[in-house]
Amino acid sequence: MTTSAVKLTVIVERLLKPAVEQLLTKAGVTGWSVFPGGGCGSHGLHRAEAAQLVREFAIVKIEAVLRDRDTAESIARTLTTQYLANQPGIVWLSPVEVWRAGKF
Amino acid sequence: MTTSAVKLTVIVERLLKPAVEQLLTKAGVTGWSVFPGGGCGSHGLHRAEAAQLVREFAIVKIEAVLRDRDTAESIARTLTTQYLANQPGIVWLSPVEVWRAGKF
Amino acid sequence: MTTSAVKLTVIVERLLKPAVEQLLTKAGVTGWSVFPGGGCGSHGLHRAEAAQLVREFAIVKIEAVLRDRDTAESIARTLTTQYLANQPGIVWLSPVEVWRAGKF
Amino acid sequence: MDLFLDFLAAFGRQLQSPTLAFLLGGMAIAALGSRLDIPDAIYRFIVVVLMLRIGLGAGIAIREADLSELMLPALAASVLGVVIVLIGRLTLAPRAGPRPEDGIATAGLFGAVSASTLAAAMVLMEEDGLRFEAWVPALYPFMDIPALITAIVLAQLARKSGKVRPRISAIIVDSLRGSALSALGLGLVLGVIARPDPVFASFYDPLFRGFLSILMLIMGMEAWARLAELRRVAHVYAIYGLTAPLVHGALGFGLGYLAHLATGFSPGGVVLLAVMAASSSDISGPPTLRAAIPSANPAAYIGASTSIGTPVALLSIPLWIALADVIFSL
Amino acid sequence: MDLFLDFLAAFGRQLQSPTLAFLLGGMAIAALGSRLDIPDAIYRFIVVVLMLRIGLGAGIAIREADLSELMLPALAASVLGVVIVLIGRLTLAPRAGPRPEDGIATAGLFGAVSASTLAAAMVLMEEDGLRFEAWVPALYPFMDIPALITAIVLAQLARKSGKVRPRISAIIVDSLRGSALSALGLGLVLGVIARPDPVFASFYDPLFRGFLSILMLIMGMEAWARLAELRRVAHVYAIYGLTAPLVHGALGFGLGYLAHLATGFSPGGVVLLAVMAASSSDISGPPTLRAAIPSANPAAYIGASTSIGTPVALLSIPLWIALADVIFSL
Amino acid sequence: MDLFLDFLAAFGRQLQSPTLAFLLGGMAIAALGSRLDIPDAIYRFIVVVLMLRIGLGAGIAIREADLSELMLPALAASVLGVVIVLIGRLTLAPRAGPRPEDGIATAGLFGAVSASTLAAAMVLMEEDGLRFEAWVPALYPFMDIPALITAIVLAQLARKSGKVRPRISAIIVDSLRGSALSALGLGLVLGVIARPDPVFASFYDPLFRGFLSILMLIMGMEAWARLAELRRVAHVYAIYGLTAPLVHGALGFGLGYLAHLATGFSPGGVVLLAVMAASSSDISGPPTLRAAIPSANPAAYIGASTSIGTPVALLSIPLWIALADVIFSL
Ligand SMILES: Nc1ncnc2c1ncn2[C@@H]1O[C@H](COP(=O)(O)O)[C@@H](O)[C@H]1O
Ligand SMILES: Nc1ncnc2c1ncn2[C@@H]1O[C@H](COP(=O)(O)O)[C@@H](O)[C@H]1O
Ligand SMILES: Nc1ncnc2c1ncn2[C@@H]1O[C@H](COP(=O)(O)O)[C@@H](O)[C@H]1O
Ligand code: NA
Ligand code: NA
Ligand code: NA
Repeated sequence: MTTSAVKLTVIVERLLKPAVEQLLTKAGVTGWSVFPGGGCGSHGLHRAEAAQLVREFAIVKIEAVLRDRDTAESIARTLTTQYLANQPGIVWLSPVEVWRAGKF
Repeated sequence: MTTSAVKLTVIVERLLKPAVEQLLTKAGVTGWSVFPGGGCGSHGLHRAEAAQLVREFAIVKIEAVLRDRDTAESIARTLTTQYLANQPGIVWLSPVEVWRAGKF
Repeated sequence: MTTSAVKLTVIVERLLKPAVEQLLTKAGVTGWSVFPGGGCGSHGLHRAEAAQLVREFAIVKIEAVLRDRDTAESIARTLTTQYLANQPGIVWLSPVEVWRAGKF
Repeated sequence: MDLFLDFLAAFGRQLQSPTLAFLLGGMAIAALGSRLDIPDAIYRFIVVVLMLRIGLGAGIAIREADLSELMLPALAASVLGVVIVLIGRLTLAPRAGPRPEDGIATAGLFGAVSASTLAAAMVLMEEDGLRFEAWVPALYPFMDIPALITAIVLAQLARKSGKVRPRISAIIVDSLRGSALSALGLGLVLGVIARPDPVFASFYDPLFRGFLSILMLIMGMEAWARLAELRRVAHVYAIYGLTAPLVHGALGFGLGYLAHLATGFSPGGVVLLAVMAASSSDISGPPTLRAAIPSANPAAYIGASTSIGTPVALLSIPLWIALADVIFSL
Repeated sequence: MDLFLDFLAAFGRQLQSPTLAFLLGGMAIAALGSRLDIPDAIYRFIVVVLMLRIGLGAGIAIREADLSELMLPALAASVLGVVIVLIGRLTLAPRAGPRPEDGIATAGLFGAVSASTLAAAMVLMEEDGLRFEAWVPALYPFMDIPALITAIVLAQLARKSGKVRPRISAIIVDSLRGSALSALGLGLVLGVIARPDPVFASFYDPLFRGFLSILMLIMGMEAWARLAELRRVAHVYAIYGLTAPLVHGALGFGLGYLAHLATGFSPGGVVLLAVMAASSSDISGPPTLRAAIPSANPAAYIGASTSIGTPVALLSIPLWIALADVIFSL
Repeated sequence: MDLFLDFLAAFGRQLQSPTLAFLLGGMAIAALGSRLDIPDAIYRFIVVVLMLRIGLGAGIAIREADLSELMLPALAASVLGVVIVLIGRLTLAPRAGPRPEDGIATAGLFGAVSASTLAAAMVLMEEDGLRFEAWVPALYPFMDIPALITAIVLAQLARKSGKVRPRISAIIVDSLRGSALSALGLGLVLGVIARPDPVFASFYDPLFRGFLSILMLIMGMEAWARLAELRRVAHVYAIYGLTAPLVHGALGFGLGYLAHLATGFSPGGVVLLAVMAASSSDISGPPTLRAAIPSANPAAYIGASTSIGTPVALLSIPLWIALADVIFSL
């Protein structure tokens, strides 16, 4: 019934959201979801919900489910080397199983 | 210490949230969480946070942790066949480990 | 390229967020993310987005990616035994793979 | 000829209205790629306040109204709602591609009423000094709900799977439970039975124009954003979106004029009836249709309504006002 | 007898107030299953603006006030906060099931003060022309904090685990840091030391009634939503929620009347003291209790306060106004 | 000597302004650990409304203005934007640690303009009765954009990787597409070509002071929160943040005074020019710099601007007003 796939999770500032979405589109990913949030890391605190002066610096989580692990890895590589070297953000991969594999 | 379980993740429009929650309740699932967001897929773009005219078409993610994989599969099957055939939405399953297994 | 790690997910009321963050900091976790939401469980319904009288009772999800599984387990143990005995909340663990392992 | 020049002059004057300017401004900044956006929480609050304001205003005035006068216009509104959808069934649906539901759902939205267009018309008429019976905005659900139900019934007939009968009462209840109609109804009831005049005068009325200007901005940006989607469906939707508001508005004006002759329905009331007929729903109608006609393609009906129907209906408000100025020689 | 008729007339007149109508309207639409909701961001902003408004108003007026007058009413407020919780300890807690904490926490909330009820009373009194010393709303924390502390201490005594002593200063500091009390305090200080009169007159005061009407709507919807939870706990909570506001309000009125006799405390001040005593906290009290008495069942104390206590306290405001009208023969 | 006493008196009077009191209040409650916060959706809406208000106000007035008068002050604004960054390049950057970008980016923000400071100055001047040409607030982008571009160009020169040439037009377009500048521009255009006077008078203008007071609260809380970050970077940023606004403001005042002598630029205009020069961007400048100079440390430039630069610039507004009172002997 189900097909194995991977979920690529990217947590970045909203400033980088267009760049991430462009990478996903270029790699042929057909869909993703975006969730606003906050967080804490080596670049300090990012508030969730309370007023934050610069909207572009708010945290978003982008989740994309893909069937092809290599594609996911190559997107993650580009992100970590080209964008996240000196900008806040992390990337991880996790195993999932999906229905209607044709959608992914 | 921990018990294996599965997490069923459903991404749908708010319009379908009551239907999903009813399915979960009927299947005896004891709890779930809901996160508002946005996304992109075969049915086009769904904004997160910016004004969107029809609230019922906003994206929500529903996550339910269950111990019984069969229950999760049957919920997912009903969803994908009955609701998501021509409506936006995806479903996936992922492995988790929980504490206090009695809660699930 | 990637390193195995675990993701600890904690769903609690905002009231407990400072306690969870303190536990994470004490355990040496270097970063986490926070997402506001809602949910349903043995303590009843928590709305997402609609006005809710007491802000401290809103649901948040805290996700921390760690390389050391034992640390994650000990945080989860403290949480479930000391805080979540009679307060709403659940905790789960899931496998992930990360890039730039040094960040975690 | 003079009449026509008067009409053009009145039309041109109205087009300068700030309400319409905010709509065009929203389209312009969206077209220019601006990152300006209005938070969703603000948008939802604005809709609630506008609908409460419309309801409260109508309710306060209804206290002293002769409600028997309401009957004929309410009937006219319901007839318009049904007739507009039937026209769409006959004209749009057969030309709108393989699935008739797409055209029927679109006609359903155009038969229904747009809250933002109604509010804009109220502000424009106030600026023009054109008065109407206070209960006219309360005709909204009398046109809106019959239109949606007609579309849903037609869609089920079209599918020929005669088995599932639409539960009309369920659709009515569900419509009335929606955020916008609930707020309108609540305002109406409070206006009639409580004495909300102080809070109406200190809060709801002063915020009306301002919140409407923000809503127009949002409608403009949204209209532009949805244009892309509309390009993916048949041309006929664009043509329908451009022409239907004018045809429907003329129908509404005509029926309203008959009510004027019959029971003295006010010129302002005639204009508001025309505007409601011309307008197409883009906030509360779409989810009702999505739930009841899941096989219809939302890109078609929402695109046609939000991207073209609503801007055209909004920009046609001055037309009906100018027409009234001339016909009722105000 | 005449007095009683006067009282009934005054009471009836007040009940028509739009403020209370919005509360009942909120309960009604929730009961009817409406999907109308107010975004959380708006709700939180409304609470901040209302509390800033109350603080600024008090602060501006305090500049010219004789603060020695404040002492006796402040003492009365604190005594009321403590006594109400003690009464609850003796009456409610023993009847409220196996765990005394549940009853104690409930009594704590009823001893504390509801910001929305206080704001509603201010608007209703303004409509009635009933005046009070400007600093009276600033008595809020003098009643609120002692009540919460008393409940927390009683709960710890009840658990007989005498070891953990409550850090009273920590509770006070934590209470004052909450959003509502912070805003009240900030408004108060700015009112006294800055000259915020223009922004008060152009923004905070005009929005007061309107934002309160929205808050009443929310309180009404929330009261209805929580009723289901209340059904899961003992009946005695419902009985307490129905009667306690009246008993506490009468106590507050009585103590206020003594202060009136002693130092000329104004009739309006007496009413506000009664309202604060009658009211039960539902925004800022619950998290303090949850953190300090984690073993108490929130369904019990929040249900009793939000679902029953607050509506009853709000609907009893006209009672205290009518009582003052009669007793002070205004 | 008398002049100096006049100046001190005027300065002291201005410091009592509620606008500045809300700023200090925000810092105070943040320092005291209050949990009060303003929802992000409200904050974003406030910025849009304030910028629309500034734009509409300028646009409405520009209709009757002689735009040739605008040329010299616009030139002065642009020169100030560039010169301030060059000064920072020479003074701050060499002392600001190993990476010159950090200092250059900081100078870029201080050359750019703060919307909140501009709005606060407008309210303070209105209270003081100091008038200015209505188009002066529209000078904002004439100073803001050249400053950001200068910083970006200097950063690229500093990196000596001469290959990548900054696409200046892309930066201009991207700046203008930001939320704040879009709203300002939209308001300006609507003010000139539509007739938004009624909605300006009923909504945008009355909300101006109130929304500004909330924004000041946010700026104060944010300034306090960012101080911690600033402690992690070199001392020189704190020193720059404290002194640069005064130096830049004096420069702005000087250039404005020359324009006054040359073309009769109003005293109020001179003050606004000084305020824009003194102010440092904290809403729209940072993301432009982050995108264009990714290697610069945001903790340095945002900390210096938000935590120190903006409070100092806000508190220096009374200084420029007092200076104008004395120099133009108003
Ligand atoms: N270990 C982690 N687990 C989960 N989220 C993290 C972790 N580290 C960083 N983040 C998220 O990524 C953002 C940027 O992290 P950083 O680049 O470390 O400043 C933080 O604000 C968090 O939202
Ligand atoms: N591959 C994917 N990964 C993550 N989320 C997805 C994916 N595809 C679709 N979605 C989410 O599901 C929603 C509906 O997708 P669709 O049915 O493809 O229009 C989108 O708006 C996304 O939020
Ligand atoms: N099985 C579950 N799956 C996902 N989330 C859950 C589950 N059970 C509880 N939750 C979340 O945890 C919160 C508290 O749960 P509870 O302690 O059961 O009241 C709920 O409001 C949900 O947000
Ligand atoms: Na219509
Ligand atoms: Na009380
Ligand atoms: Na500057």
